[in-house]
Amino acid sequence: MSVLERDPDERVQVLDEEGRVVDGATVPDLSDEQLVDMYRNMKLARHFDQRAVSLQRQGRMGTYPPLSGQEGAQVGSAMALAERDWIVPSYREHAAMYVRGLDFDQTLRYWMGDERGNSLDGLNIMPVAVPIASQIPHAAGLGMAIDYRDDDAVAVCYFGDGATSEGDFHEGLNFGGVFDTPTVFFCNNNGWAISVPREEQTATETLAQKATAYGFEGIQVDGMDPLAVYQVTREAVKKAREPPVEELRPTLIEAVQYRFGAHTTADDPSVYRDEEEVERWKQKDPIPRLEAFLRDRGVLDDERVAEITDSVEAEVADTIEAAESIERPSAESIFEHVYAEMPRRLESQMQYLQRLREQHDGELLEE
Amino acid sequence: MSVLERDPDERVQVLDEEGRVVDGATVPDLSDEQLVDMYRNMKLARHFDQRAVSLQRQGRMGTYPPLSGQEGAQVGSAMALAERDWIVPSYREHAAMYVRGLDFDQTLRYWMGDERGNSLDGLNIMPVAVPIASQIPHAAGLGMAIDYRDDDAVAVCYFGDGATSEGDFHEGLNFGGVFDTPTVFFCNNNGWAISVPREEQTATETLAQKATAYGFEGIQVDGMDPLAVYQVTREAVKKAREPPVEELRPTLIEAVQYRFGAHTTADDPSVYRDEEEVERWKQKDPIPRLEAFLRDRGVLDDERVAEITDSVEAEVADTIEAAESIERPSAESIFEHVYAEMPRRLESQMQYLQRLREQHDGELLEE
Amino acid sequence: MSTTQNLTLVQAVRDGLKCELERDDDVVVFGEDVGENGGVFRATQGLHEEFGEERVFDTPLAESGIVGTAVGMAAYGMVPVPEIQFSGFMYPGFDQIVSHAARMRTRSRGRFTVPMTLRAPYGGGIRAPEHHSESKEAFYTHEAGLKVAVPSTPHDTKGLLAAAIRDPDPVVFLEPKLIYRAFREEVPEEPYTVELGDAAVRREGTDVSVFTWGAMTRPTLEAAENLAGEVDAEVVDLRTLSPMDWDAIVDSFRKTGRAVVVHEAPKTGGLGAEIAATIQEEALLYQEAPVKRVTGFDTPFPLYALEDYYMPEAARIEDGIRETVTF
Amino acid sequence: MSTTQNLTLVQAVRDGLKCELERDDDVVVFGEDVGENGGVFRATQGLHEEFGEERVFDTPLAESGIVGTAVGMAAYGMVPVPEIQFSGFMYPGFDQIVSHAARMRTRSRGRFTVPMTLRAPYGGGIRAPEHHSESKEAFYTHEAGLKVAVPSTPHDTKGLLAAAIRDPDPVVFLEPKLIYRAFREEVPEEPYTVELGDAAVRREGTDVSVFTWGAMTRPTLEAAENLAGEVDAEVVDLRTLSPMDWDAIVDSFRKTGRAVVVHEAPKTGGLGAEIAATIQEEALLYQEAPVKRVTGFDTPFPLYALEDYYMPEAARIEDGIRETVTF
Ligand SMILES: Cc1ncc(C[n+]2csc(CCOP(=O)(O)OP(=O)(O)O)c2C)c(N)n1
Ligand SMILES: Cc1ncc(C[n+]2csc(CCOP(=O)(O)OP(=O)(O)O)c2C)c(N)n1
Ligand SMILES: [Mg+2]
Ligand SMILES: [Mg+2]
Repeated sequence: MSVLERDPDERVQVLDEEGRVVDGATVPDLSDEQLVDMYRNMKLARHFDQRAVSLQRQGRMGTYPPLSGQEGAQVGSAMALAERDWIVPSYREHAAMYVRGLDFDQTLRYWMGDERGNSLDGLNIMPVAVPIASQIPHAAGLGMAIDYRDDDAVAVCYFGDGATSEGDFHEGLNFGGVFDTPTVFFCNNNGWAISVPREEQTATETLAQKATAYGFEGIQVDGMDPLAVYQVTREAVKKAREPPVEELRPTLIEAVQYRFGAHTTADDPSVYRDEEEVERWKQKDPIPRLEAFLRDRGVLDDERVAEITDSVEAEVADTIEAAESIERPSAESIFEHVYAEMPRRLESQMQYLQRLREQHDGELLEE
Repeated sequence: MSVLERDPDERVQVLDEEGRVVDGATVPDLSDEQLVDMYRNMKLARHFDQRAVSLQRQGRMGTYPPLSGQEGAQVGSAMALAERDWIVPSYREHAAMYVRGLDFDQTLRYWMGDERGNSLDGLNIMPVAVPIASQIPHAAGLGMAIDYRDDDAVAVCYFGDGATSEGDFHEGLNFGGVFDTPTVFFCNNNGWAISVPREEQTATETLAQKATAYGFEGIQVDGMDPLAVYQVTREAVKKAREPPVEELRPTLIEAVQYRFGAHTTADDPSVYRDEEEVERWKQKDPIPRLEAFLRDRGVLDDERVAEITDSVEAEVADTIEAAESIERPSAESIFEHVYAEMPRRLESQMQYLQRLREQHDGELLEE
Repeated sequence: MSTTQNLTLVQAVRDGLKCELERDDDVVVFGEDVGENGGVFRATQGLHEEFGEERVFDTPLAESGIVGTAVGMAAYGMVPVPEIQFSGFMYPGFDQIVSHAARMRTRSRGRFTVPMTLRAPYGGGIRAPEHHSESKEAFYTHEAGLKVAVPSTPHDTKGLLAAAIRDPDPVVFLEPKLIYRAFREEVPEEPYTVELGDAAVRREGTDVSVFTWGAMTRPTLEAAENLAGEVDAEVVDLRTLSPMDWDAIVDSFRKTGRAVVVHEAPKTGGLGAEIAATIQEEALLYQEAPVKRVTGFDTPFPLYALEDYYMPEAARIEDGIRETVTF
Repeated sequence: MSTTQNLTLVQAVRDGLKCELERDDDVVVFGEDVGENGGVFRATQGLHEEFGEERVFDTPLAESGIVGTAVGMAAYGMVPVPEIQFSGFMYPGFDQIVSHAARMRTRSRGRFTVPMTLRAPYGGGIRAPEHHSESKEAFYTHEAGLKVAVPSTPHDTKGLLAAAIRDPDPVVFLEPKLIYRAFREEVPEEPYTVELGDAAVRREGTDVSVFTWGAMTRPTLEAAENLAGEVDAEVVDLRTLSPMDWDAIVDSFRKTGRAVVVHEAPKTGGLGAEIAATIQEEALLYQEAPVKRVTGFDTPFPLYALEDYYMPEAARIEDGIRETVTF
């Protein structure tokens, strides 16, 4: 029986808070190597996140949306995809994007205010979408195109709990249902949309039950259990590729989780939530959970963990170094890529800016 | 037990297609006079509708959206409201608006291209809303205001099956749930949105089940059974006023019905649907159904029916006479009511138009 | 010589779509009622039958969904040609248009593009209900990353539409529904393009330049003809509103020194303002009279009993031209 | 004399809201994160505590729902003051703004009105992510039925906001977030209004009129000061963009015969175009140089590494003024 065939109110879990396999759960069929990879990806994401926040604090980067606490959902889901599959992220999916091939220096570059961090050449990743929920119809459209081309890919779309209140959530999922697209709608329910708690977004008990409005399945999963997330996503992706008779391809996955930190570096969560609540959720931290499971399985020990920690720190240090050593984008690049061919008026605006900068000895407009 | 407490898939019905009370159904507690009123309102709406279509054909009116087939849902629901309640219509609710106090000459005036038909002075009716689903958030907002003022009113919002695909449907119902507003969301599912059938709007089995996404009740009713519609609406209104513990005030009612005619007079339904389908639905015509019931009850006979037919025809004739004898709106009225006070630039535009018309001997711009 | 057909403007839309559907398998046409019904104006009539459900299909009633899925399809390499049933209903999809279609190329430095053509019937004059008579082209011309075209003849319609569909950038293609069936013209059966960004001089003249587009082209030409003898007016049909053919505008103005802009849209912030501003910027020393704007008023488009007062008509345009040449 | 407080612009927003909440029970403030959190810029800080959940509350994350419910509340007689978190996120609610808020009065011949004030932080310069730096005031000034105001000082902020809230028509109130905390000013504790539709001459001058608003007022004044001695520039802060104070604009121009418009928004179709068009319409015979537009470029607002190139700054404005007076 597919894990998807559950009561949507019943949350899928593989590991409990101590990292023990819960009764009746099946551990997904992953090699030790893959499991260690999963662990390393989460560690890397966590460390990257902490360093990114401090770069922002030091004025070396602009506003940044941290992901700590959400590594399990991002890594677990992204690892369940095949090479040919697509992801359609919001602005917080740094770890999912990393798993899908985007180096963190690109992520930093983007949050340092350089569009080149978002160019994603050769990767099956859509660019960061800032307007909440607006990427959801894109994912349905990708699915329609995949279908049209008779390709075998699946598109996984990430969004938050707050996003479920937007019209685009509704229209995107409804198109998914009507056109029966190979799409997985993956909701990172981290309990908060900036300061508004999940309970004030909608009067429903779960977000998963919203799938009822589109004629396909919805399922809740423990989003801080990377194995459960992996399993649920893998089955949703499988169903999207080869739907059972009389069933629609799409799935709405609600991955229940928590962001440990601020919404973005511009936010102060102490205004709207208790430290006690944060502590409670830290008990579910996906990283020690998977670590305990892997230690128990004999795949990790102190030495291996230390090795991973070191390699993760080195990788992030390199990443930051790489991001900060890239030359600034040129002033001209404001005018590039607005259209395939630069219209004459734009060209003359570009020349005006060049002239201005020359007249002012290049001094003008430099910070 | 409230009729609302049913499986949402089970459609509420009081009268069968022959106008006999179905097993287990309770006839709502309406006086004979009220029942005859209900019958007369539907007859009047039907006759008005037929005359309006022919006015359009004769070039005496612009595009008009007919309602034939939908009288049961409109009259049944509107009669279930108290004086203080509000309705928030789309563009097809002529009969519901009539029941709530708007004379048909105003409706004609509006469709003859004169905004004054939409001014609704003194009535608890919001103006005709043309952009699909856009009136749904208004109804939630009305409900929030009613709540804020501690008033006892309920707002009933009408929209079609097609409207359920719009983002505004989702956002409006979600606000209704979150703010627990005294709102009844009344979906006139007439099977078609212009040429797109209900099955292609959404992959769900019912529209009523979409209420699951907002945490309140949804219910399907036979929309061509005015007694069932009356009953369901009355209970939804009652629940909105005095919600049982642990229940939310709003209800989504899906009134399953059919439009016998074209979407609007600009539409040709023969392009996209069979005459056979139309005939099938005509068996459910709400008017003969209620007539049979009332004859059976001894409240109507041939003589009384003939009297009603005559009076209905006379009223509609007067209505048309009234609508056509009103003076044309003045050219100046284009500029009035844009703002509370006319800005100077607008005033000078108005004066320019006046000058132009004088210069051209009033000939300019007259058809 | 290639064979031609005698088509109305809306038939030319259909013919343009048909040719592009034939030419490129990646082209898909979709929207509300564009399938079996063939569109509420019959602009897609028969295409569903001819190209099948995969190429020409109905969508749910959801404009943000329509534009948003088009953006997703485009990212995957397809060439979406969605229809919005009336331009007044583009607003529920406005965010997808300005925040995504217009910006995907910039955002991804050219990795993802949106070669979408977003069609919508636009403008007044057909006794339609509220919201069915808008002309808000200025919303789209103010947004970088979008192109905007408005044809005024059947021949241009087919050619501009083909150019729009083949263009690598998103084009908002506004069809003047007042003249959907107003007249016919010989239109080649073969596919062809009319380049985006090229204005057309519809009538040469030396006294005054009149700039217009879409449904206003006909009353403008009528006004120019009525004034012939008295005033020799040049009439320029802009055809593409973004990017605008500034060379054509400024060249014509340098010749005549006087200009009138005619559009249905409200005056304040309409494209007439941009044209006047650019003319005085580039050719003030040639300017012998204020650039006159003959436009709709700064009011909502009225219900149809009053729409004839709202829309510029030949007599009003004549007055505007006369005032400009006698300034 | 009444007592004053030394406030930043964003504190003046808060103070204005507070005074209006106190004055009129029908005023309600709502939006994303405006409740307990006090707004992402702290513009509503403490108001939730002071006025309670019924008067100041959070909504779901849904802009069309926010504006749409405001329209419904207004129809019932309330005075909604919704916030959109950034002006770049007004688009999902665009249909409710232009199709309903702007038109309810016309549509119902005055029966239903929308005395809403729709607040949104706007403009660039704070190193914010994509979509957080827009200035698209021209979308709203092109729509009849809406008013648009942009304050540039704490004093005006409180007064214009009060005027907007008391105004019987919908006002789009755009707050220049670059200067939310840039400086302080003495602001009366008492409620007061600054009339909508009235421009303010910030610096008198005789050589050239410089029209601007919002965050651009400061670099414009700086440019004028830098040029003092060489050029005597008059700086007019328009404050209300719809209805525009045309008398003030034309009067100033008649005096100087030269004008510069400074705005952050893209040039093409920005309000600079309307101002230039109107000036040449009303005062061509006074015009000694082209009306110059010093504006943002016709591109999407770039990510922040390049935003300083995009936004007009004092040196660029100086160049524009100098070119205009030496034309
Ligand atoms: C359309 C839109 N409205 C508002 C915002 C401002 N905003 C950015 S993130 C956010 C909260 C999002 O919450 P959620 O969807 O739960 O995602 P999370 O950040 O928690 O992952 C808001 C309101 C936005 N980016 N887009
Ligand atoms: C936002 C918007 N999009 C498109 C239209 C054009 N249109 C008018 S009615 C209609 C179909 C509506 O179907 P439904 O909601 O089922 O209502 P019905 O007319 O059947 O009562 C469409 C597409 C519109 N009025 N508004
Ligand atoms: Mg969240
Ligand atoms: Mg319908």
